[in-house]
Amino acid sequence: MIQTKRIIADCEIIEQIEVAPHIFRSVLVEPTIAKTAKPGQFVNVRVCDCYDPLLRRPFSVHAVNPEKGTFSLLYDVIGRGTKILRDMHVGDKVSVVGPLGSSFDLGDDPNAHHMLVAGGCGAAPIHFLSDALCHKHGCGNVTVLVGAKTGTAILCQSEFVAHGVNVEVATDDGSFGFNGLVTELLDNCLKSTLNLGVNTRVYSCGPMPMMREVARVCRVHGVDSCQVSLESTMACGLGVCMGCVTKACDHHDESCEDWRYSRVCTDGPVFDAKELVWE
Amino acid sequence: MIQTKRIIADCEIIEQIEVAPHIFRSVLVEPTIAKTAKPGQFVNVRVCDCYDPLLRRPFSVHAVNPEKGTFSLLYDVIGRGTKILRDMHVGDKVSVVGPLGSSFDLGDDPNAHHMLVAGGCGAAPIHFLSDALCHKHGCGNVTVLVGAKTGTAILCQSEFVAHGVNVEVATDDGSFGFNGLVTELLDNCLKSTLNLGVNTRVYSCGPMPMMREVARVCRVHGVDSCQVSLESTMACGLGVCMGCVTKACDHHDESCEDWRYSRVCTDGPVFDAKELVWE
Amino acid sequence: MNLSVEIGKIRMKNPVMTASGTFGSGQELSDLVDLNKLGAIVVKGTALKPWKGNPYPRTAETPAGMLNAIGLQNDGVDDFIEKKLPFLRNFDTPVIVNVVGQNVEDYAEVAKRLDVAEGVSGIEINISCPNVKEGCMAFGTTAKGTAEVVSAVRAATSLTVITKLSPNVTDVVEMAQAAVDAGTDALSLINTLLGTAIDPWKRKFKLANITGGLSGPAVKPVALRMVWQVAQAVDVPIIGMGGIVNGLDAVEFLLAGADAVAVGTGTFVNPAATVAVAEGIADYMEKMSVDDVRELTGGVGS
Amino acid sequence: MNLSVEIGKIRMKNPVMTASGTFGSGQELSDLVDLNKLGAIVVKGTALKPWKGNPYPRTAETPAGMLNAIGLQNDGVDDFIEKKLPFLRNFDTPVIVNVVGQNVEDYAEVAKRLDVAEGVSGIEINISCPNVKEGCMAFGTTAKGTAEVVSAVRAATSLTVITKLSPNVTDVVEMAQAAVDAGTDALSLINTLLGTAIDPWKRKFKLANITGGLSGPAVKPVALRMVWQVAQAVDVPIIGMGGIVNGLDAVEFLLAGADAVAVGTGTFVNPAATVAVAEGIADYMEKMSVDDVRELTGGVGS
Ligand SMILES: Cc1cc2nc3c(=O)[nH]c(=O)nc-3n(C[C@H](O)[C@H](O)[C@H](O)COP(=O)(O)OP(=O)(O)OC[C@H]3O[C@@H](n4cnc5c(N)ncnc54)[C@H](O)[C@@H]3O)c2cc1C
Ligand SMILES: Cc1cc2nc3c(=O)[nH]c(=O)nc-3n(C[C@H](O)[C@H](O)[C@H](O)COP(=O)(O)OP(=O)(O)OC[C@H]3O[C@@H](n4cnc5c(N)ncnc54)[C@H](O)[C@@H]3O)c2cc1C
Ligand SMILES: Cc1cc2nc3c(=O)[nH]c(=O)nc-3n(C[C@H](O)[C@H](O)[C@H](O)COP(=O)(O)O)c2cc1C
Ligand SMILES: Cc1cc2nc3c(=O)[nH]c(=O)nc-3n(C[C@H](O)[C@H](O)[C@H](O)COP(=O)(O)O)c2cc1C
Ligand code: FES
Ligand code: FES
Repeated sequence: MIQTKRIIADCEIIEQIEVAPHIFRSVLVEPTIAKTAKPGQFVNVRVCDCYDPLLRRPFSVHAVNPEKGTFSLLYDVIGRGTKILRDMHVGDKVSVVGPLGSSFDLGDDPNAHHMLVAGGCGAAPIHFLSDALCHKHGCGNVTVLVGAKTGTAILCQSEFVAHGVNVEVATDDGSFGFNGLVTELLDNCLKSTLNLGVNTRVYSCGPMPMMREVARVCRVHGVDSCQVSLESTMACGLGVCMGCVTKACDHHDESCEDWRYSRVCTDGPVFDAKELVWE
Repeated sequence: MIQTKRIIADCEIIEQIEVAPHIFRSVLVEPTIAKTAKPGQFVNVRVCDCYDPLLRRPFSVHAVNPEKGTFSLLYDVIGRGTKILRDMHVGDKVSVVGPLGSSFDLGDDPNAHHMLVAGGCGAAPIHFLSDALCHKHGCGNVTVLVGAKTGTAILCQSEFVAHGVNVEVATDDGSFGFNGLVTELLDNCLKSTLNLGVNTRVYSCGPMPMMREVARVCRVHGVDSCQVSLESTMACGLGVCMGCVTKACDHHDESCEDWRYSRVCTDGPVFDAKELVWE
Repeated sequence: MNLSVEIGKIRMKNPVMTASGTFGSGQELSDLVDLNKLGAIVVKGTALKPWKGNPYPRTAETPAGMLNAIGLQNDGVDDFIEKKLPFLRNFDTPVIVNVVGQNVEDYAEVAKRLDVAEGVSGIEINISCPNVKEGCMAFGTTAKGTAEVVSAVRAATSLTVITKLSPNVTDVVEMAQAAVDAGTDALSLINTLLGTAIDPWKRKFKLANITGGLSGPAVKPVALRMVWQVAQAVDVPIIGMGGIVNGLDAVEFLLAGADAVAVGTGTFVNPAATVAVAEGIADYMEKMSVDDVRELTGGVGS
Repeated sequence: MNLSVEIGKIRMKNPVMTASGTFGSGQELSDLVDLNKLGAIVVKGTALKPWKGNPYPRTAETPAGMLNAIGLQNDGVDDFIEKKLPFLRNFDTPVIVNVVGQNVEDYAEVAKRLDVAEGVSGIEINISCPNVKEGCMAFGTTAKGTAEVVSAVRAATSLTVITKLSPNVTDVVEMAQAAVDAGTDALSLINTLLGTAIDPWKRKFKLANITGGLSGPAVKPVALRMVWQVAQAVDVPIIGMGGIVNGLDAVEFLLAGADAVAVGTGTFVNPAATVAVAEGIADYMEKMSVDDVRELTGGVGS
């Protein structure tokens, strides 16, 4: 039921950088998490030693360095919690619970092609995933499609290039890369790979509308493996409060009558797109 | 009614020092407060930009530097608010309201002798007061009696010596200076000065039991001017909530029947000992 | 952009008032707050004769809130009219007096005296003070008690009458309905939630009065829920309060159904909170291109 | 040092239990919390048949608190007995099942089935869930409704019966008395305070259910007051909860009159809060040289 052993730890912050406008990366020290976290999993961070804000804030594991015993977060400063995290000083400590939740299934077919779709801060876990896929299957089989509203908001592009994977960029305003939605890019790419009869696996993280479209496109193209990483408002992040639910289906028929509320924090955040009820 | 014009300001912290075990001094930038604050007045500090802790914390003005436009606080880290203040970094800003409350009356008799009694962190305002008295009447007429549980807890002694005032120290455990209560020191000193027929004015700040004793000793010796600076739990610090009250008396007869609840934050914190109902 | 609203016969230039007991009688904060920028000034609880109030300690901080058991210390209505009211006449901001009493007659008599005092626009009936043994709280927890006091005050004055509801009840709508039926012009809510705090080391209650009233951001969700419930049920104007510190807090109350708001504990956090809240509302309206604040009232969807 | 207490027939090695709905059915947190170190495990609300629960969003953070409108999603009592209970039998910690129903018969039937299930020590009657339309909450806000449910459950089981009180009432003591008269062995309080929250930008309620239950440190002063009031009035054991995160919070409840405490939202702040609270109580007792935790109960002075 619980895939990875979860721990509670006070982690020292050893790096704080603004990587894009109001997008920050924090590097934390936690050897166990650095070793055991899998792509798609997240940590739950307590940003202050007080009761306001009260609840922890969930962030995907963005990168790990098992040798150094560190892992990093990549986050958008949208509210009070992320603001407090951003304003912390190197050397400060934060309480972290993790690694939490399900992870991406990397598959075992050495010839499969892996298509990763990242929207906005969805790049955070996709970065970790791309790294892992490279190691397991070789970077040649990995393509990352990165989307954002505008060029300055495109995240991790240089890192992906550094990994050596194929990277394509799409921006809503056309200021950088393909002028349009990253899901249109996906549609095109799938056409080509599938025409070549390549077993293609899709992985995605980003805003809900984007992932809904990713799921649709995959359905249309008959992609068998489409995994999405969901977000939801979480109270516990531990699987006990039932607050973070999304509608899920055990069998894979489109119009799922007997759906049930499934927990994003423990049954997810990574789900097989076919197991979700997309409304 | 309001002696000094009060302001609300975000003040930069330019110095953080531990001057004694768990006793810290913070130096803040605020030209107006540095210029207008009078000895005995206090400021109300918001230690976090959140709602927990919710209320501001009152601290006496410990020293001012009108030239530099700075003022300082001297505080004992006893709970959450003072802990947060202590942990702030130089360069951080805190919201301050002040200067607040009444101040010590320095008197006008050039020949008067001024006896200052400080207990524990009561040294904070007494330090500012001693400085002011020196400037107005000359340090020769000023004696500061500093008391604490033990030697390491004696505050500001070197500063007082630097001012050039007469300093005497008392510790409960006799580890430094007179072995006993600072109020016993006061008793002795008063005997001598009064015998010499010197007009003696007493000023005091410290724990309630100490100030009660100071008031009693002054009554016994018939000291005419005995001013005490009280503490109380404050919600607003502005004179509107009526939370910080102490029993006060308009006339000066011992058994005050028609006492009323008076506000420590605006009618005080400095009171004429004779106007208070000591229980 | 229109920020002005009307509560009964009272016209306010913006929907932000001071919450009774957190702004004294106005003068105390006049150096930090421009009283002309307030929608209305609600002065602290005023009785027929002076009240000494409760023993100290009277306040205790709690997570995102505070407890108070002031016990309505006040110098009485005559002192208010003679000594406090004249200063308030210097501002073009309506003055509302929060009235307390130990029995129905007291409430009526205070209302009568305020009715003829120049410079008072309204009366807020406080039947929900949890820190006074006699009367007061008792009235606010039954529909019958509420109706009695409201009718008596209604009969005693032609000023705008606002009834302030207690949150310490099973059904706040029942109390609201009773007040409306008894002739109140408007409702204000919430007063404080009855609570207590203990010092584990001293093994003593933190308040000399043992219990006190909880206020501040901690109570906002309860206040917002009650304002929404009452707004669904009655047609008189509603003044919402409970944990408002900034403009967005106030907007939440307006959207829930309030016509105006009051800032209480927020003033302790930021002495200029009342004005900041008014500016914050205008700010929000600009961003959302709303040009009449009254459009916000009840505008929440699900 | 003795930390053990008794609630009805249930003997607990320390006074700290989990608050229903914040600890799942125990297994979910067994990797982070040593279940053997808990005084008792109170599992989440369980009904006769499975409940789907409310739509998402179900939670919203508030100052020092949170709102929840889970709607008691659960797989029903039979599923609990078959699939969840066996795991809990591996620990020597009493199991208490929180029971919910839409009518009196449901409550009684669930109690009957738990009565014969090996490994259940007690039943906590939840008549105060503010997030379910039918039944439930309704019962907890009247003495009559409370008595009905309690008597029915009492008649259906010989297990220790705990009645969980709602704070959303004018007089919690009246409800407590009714539960005691109807035969409850113990009382637990408080459940959540009914509240709501609005997103001013989206102009929508933050919860799909519109209202939800407020919990966490924000409600502690209200919870503490109610525990104190009830402790003055009744003689059965009291389980205090509402905002407990650390040992000192728990000590406040014990001093106010509670015999045991429960940790709910605190587990979300610190997944190991329950154990930390138990250790914190022992810590406090050592510092204050108290050698029996039962000496703390009701030990507050004024
Ligand atoms: C499993 C998971 C992984 C995540 N990974 C990342 C990540 O790698 N990088 C990143 O930047 N963010 C990530 N998020 C989102 C992140 O948790 C929120 O942005 C963060 O909690 C906001 O906290 P805050 O206090 O700054 O904002 P708040 O002040 O709490 O909220 C600000 C605004 O954002 C909205 N909001 C808050 N939390 C969420 C949420 N979980 N989903 C949608 N809207 C929300 C609020 O309703 C409010 O309108 C993840 C969320 C989940 C559930
Ligand atoms: C006018 C005035 C001037 C002051 N000047 C100074 C000063 O110069 N230096 C200094 O160190 N302190 C001073 N104090 C006291 C100071 O305000 C408190 O120590 C501080 O607010 C504690 O905050 P905290 O959050 O750290 O402690 P909290 O966590 O709030 O409380 C910790 C413990 O201290 C007790 N406590 C809190 N506030 C007070 C208080 N005001 N009086 C007595 N007990 C209290 C609490 O009951 C609790 O037991 C002054 C107080 C007043 C009213
Ligand atoms: C210190 C204090 C004193 C108060 N005095 C009164 C009063 O005299 N009359 C009254 O009706 N309400 C009184 N209240 C309640 C407030 O007016 C307000 O209803 C309550 O505090 C909730 O609003 P808030 O959370 O913004 O403070 C008082 C509140 C506080 C904190
Ligand atoms: C997410 C959540 C779910 C809850 N579910 C239940 C429940 O199923 N049954 C119940 O009696 N109380 C339930 N409660 C109430 C808690 O058991 C507890 O009474 C309340 O939260 C106050 O305690 P706390 O402040 O420590 O959380 C729930 C509370 C929360 C936060
Ligand atoms: S956040 Fe509590 S179950 Fe998922
Ligand atoms: S602290 Fe509010 S009047 Fe003094």
